[in-house]
Amino acid sequence: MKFAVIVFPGSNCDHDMANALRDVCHCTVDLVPATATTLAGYDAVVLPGGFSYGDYLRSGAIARLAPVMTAVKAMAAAGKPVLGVCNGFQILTEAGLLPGALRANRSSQFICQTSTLRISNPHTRFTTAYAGQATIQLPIAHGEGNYYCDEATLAELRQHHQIVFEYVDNPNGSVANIAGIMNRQGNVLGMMPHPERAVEALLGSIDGLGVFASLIAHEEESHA
Amino acid sequence: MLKTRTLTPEEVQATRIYREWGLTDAEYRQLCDQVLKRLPTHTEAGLFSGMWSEHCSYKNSKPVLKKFWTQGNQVIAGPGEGAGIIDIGDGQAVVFKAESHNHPSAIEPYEGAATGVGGIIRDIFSMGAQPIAILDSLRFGELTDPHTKYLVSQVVAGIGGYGNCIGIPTVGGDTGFDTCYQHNPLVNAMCVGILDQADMQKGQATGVGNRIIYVGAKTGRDGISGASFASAEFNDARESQRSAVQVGDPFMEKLLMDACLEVIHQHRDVLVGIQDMGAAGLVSASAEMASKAGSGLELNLDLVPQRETGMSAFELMLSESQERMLLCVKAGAEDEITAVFARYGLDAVAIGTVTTGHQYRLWHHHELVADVPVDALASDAPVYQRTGRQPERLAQQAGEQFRPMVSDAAATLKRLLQQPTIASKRSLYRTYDSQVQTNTVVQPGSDAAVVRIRHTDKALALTTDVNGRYLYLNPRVGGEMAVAEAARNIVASGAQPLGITDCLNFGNPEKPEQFYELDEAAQGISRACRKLNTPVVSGNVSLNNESNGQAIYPTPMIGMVGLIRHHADITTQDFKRAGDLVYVLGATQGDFNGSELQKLLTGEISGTLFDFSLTIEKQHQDLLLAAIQAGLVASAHDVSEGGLLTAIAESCFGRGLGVDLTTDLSAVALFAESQSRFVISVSPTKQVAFEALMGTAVTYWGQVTATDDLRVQATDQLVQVSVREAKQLWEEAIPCLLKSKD
Amino acid sequence: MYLVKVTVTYKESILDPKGEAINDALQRLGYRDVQSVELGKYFELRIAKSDRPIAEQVAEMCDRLLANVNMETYDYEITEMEAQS
Amino acid sequence: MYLVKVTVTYKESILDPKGEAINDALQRLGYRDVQSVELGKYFELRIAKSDRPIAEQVAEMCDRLLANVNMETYDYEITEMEAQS
Ligand SMILES: Nc1ncnc2c1ncn2[C@@H]1O[C@H](COP(=O)(O)OP(=O)(O)O)[C@@H](O)[C@H]1O
Ligand SMILES: [Mg+2]
Repeated sequence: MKFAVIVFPGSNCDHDMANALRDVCHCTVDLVPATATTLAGYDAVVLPGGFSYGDYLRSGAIARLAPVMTAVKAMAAAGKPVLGVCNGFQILTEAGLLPGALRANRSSQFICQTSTLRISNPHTRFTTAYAGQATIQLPIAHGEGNYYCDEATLAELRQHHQIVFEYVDNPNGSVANIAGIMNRQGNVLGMMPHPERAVEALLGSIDGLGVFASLIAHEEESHA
Repeated sequence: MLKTRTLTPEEVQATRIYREWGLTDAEYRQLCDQVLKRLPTHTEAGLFSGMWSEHCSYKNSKPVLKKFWTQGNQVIAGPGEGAGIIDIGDGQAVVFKAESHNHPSAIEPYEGAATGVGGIIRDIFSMGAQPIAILDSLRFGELTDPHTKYLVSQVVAGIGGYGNCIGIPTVGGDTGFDTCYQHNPLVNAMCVGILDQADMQKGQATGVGNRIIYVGAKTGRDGISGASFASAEFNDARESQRSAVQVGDPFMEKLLMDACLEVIHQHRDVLVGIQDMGAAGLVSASAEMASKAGSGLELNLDLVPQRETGMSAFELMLSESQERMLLCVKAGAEDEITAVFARYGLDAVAIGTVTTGHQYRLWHHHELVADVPVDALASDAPVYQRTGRQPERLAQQAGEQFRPMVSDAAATLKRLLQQPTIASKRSLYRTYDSQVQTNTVVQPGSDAAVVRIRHTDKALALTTDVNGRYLYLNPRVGGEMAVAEAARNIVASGAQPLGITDCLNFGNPEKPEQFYELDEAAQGISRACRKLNTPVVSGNVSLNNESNGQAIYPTPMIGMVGLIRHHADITTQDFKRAGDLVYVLGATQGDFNGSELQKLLTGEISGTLFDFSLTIEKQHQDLLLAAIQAGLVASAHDVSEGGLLTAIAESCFGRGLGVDLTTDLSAVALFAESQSRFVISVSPTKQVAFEALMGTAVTYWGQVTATDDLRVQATDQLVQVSVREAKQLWEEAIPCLLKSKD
Repeated sequence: MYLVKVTVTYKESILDPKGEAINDALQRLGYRDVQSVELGKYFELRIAKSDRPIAEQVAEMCDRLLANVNMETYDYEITEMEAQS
Repeated sequence: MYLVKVTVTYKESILDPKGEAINDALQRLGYRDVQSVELGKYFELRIAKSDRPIAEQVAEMCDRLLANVNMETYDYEITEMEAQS
């Protein structure tokens, strides 16, 4: 499976993501600059964590304008998997590919810790590998991960099972404990926790592997 | 603010304006009579004021620094280069250095701390190394003071703000609180990088005709005379005439770092030298590059990218605008290099040329505004052999140990765990991204941080330590203890100590008592380094940490790096399993002077410092490391502030396990701060081998239990506390103090 | 040339933790009469005159970039300045 | 009750990397007439009436907490509101 990991100026989890996909999950990965205008040839695209353009206005707000985002939107529209992690999630909401917005954490501080997540929807193309696992442990590291959406949007998210991950112990104040959501079509996932930081036992957890394993399994099935 | 009008040489002399920039009358005379043999221009006098400041020239501390032990087979580059370099095998090296940003942080704590981090990162990547970790060593006043609360939250936010954004994990540090730091907080940052030895860079400008390229942020009027400012003592009169604060731009630095590393890796054949612009900005970087190479240099200041209009040559040369680097590249390769930076959206401009001879010449608006011997700027600064005098307080010290009375050791333990110096720092360090780059094996919260070295089975252990109270009671022995404690933390993590960096935070060296402290501490540090085979490879001096005449405790922060041979050796401080056996390595004496318990019970620190033996220290460290490398140790934790009970409690907290222990010590001895000790837990299956290896150095105390009870039967008391309750007190102490309204 | 001052704040229903933290700090300093604090962003833009009505341009910039209308509202004030060249 | 609007911006010679990044983004969106952007902070405070002159109080809060006068300047605007209980 061939992944594009987008490198915005200021992305800093791009290499971590590529390493996880390449070294641990044995996929093909390219780091693609934000100036790219096409993503032809890729099976999936990942928007990694970091501080794109310094996140100097709102996180993700300026990255949304990068040339590559047109191609990302096209991938999403074509039903290809799009995964946004941390800053990537923020960019996806700013770009309108996912509903809602991410505010400053309730504590108004950056939080780096391991969080327990409930798999709210194990039937997505990002989570099938978690079948039978009620909760997982993933690292979070963000200052603006406090998910917000209005009542109507929340009702819709619930109705269409778009809430994918929930915090057990809501660390940042997110509406409905939301840690990750997908679009109605189920091919665009945004999540604040970092699955790519949890793929090696040496570093404390391998619970992040499920996200990538699910994607890879889904891709193989669709080609079978 | 500084005057922008350029004065004539005669006006500079008559108005003695150079004094405002930090030059003394004698230094000015030396400049006129010996260096230039004429009156310096306004710009020239400015250049010398920056370069001859303590910050750049180490004029007061050089004789002291000479005493450091800097040898060792492992050292590739020691003090003098941008950062120290130590061989770690496989053609790789570890590069590290620490830097203080105390004065800027007192004034603007967020930006002061942030730019401190930014500066030390540039030191590391300018050597050709990829930065892999940051540590921060902080000292503040007592947390009951509202301004201190503000400083703490802003400094911590600034460190996280910079490190998190640039994507280098902040993996460790240390944080202490004492009244002496109230008006003079210490903000020291250390950066560690990994270098492929083939990529090693030097800050040099060689080869006549080669070009000097300026890269990064535009120059503004920020931080002008910062170097002389950092070297000056605070007093209320001076507060109002501070020069402008610098604002950090971690986004810019991320681009700068990536671009510079790309040039280093992929354009090695045309890159001659590279250096960051730190204290005393452009003059310091360029003069040092030329002086080191024995070259002359000519710069055209009109070409320097400028953020503001109408900047004078003085301002351009002394600005400390952040996120700037200087490169020397082969003639003709300018376009190749600027093209790399352009891809990152960065300004890169050729502003000068390497020349024959040894003159340093600056052109501004078609006028030659400075023409001085480059060595006079960079390497021939005056050196002062200060004299020391033992402070009165040391001469009059009570020779006896403080003898505390502790009738309820459990209650005392709970109070100690809530002392900010001992309490958990989690609420602070959890605002740091400690995992980005996905190499962090041991995050903050254990003795040392551990970061793996990718594509090998090795890892690095990193720590910062110093206990200023010990140095206050005896600067020499306290200096030894700072190194020893750092090494204990490294060894407890399973690593062989490799070397240290330091930040020498002291008072005004012109005062004999302060100089005495500096000099004694340096000798203590040096002796311990020699004994523990941890050479000093880099460091930084921050003097004049005084406010209104009151100096801080002598506080030489020690940053140490150790090498872990195999991932399997990585060891943490928390007890792992119920049933594991608990041992104490090292002897406990009635050492209470300077202890946390003395502070708690009497509100102050006094008496002579207990002595300790570096020979025993080394023996114990070697023993523990051998046991770890033999796979015999489940957990190891060094004993420091608060003594044994505190260390035992901390080992219980990690996994919420209890202990059931018996000792032939009295309860009060459980709070003594004798050196060279560790609390170790061992699986029962390893008992025989462990005891055979350790011999009489260890004492068996009991077992880890699956209960919530920390139980220690002392000779006179049973000490029993709930682990859950104790942990909660320990974890919530600092957040509570920070939030409380009084 | 126009001088444009834009303020962006959270919508009313949205909790503003930073504002609350500042309120706490003010209380700690003894300003007990402070009832509430909201923290927002302030932009000062200098925009050259053009054919396009300035107010329309500014509102568009706010909608497209300066504010996230899902959670924020904005307000602006435009003053014409002496042209300095 | 008073409604107090405070804006805090950097002093002139201080680098404003955020403002520059936003200006770049606006240029990318095609707003070529934008000459400069400065980003500052905006505070909206509600303060109960008391004996102390309100302007004096607000200036003091700015000096002590809301701005760092070493690098920032501030401006404020005070309006008296109908008392709501
Ligand atoms: N300012 C800080 N930044 C990051 N980590 C910190 C800081 N202060 C303390 N820590 C971490 O907290 C833990 C305990 O620190 P400390 O009490 O200094 O340990 P020790 O006494 O063993 O040296 C360590 O893991 C240390 O790295
Ligand atoms: Mg320790």
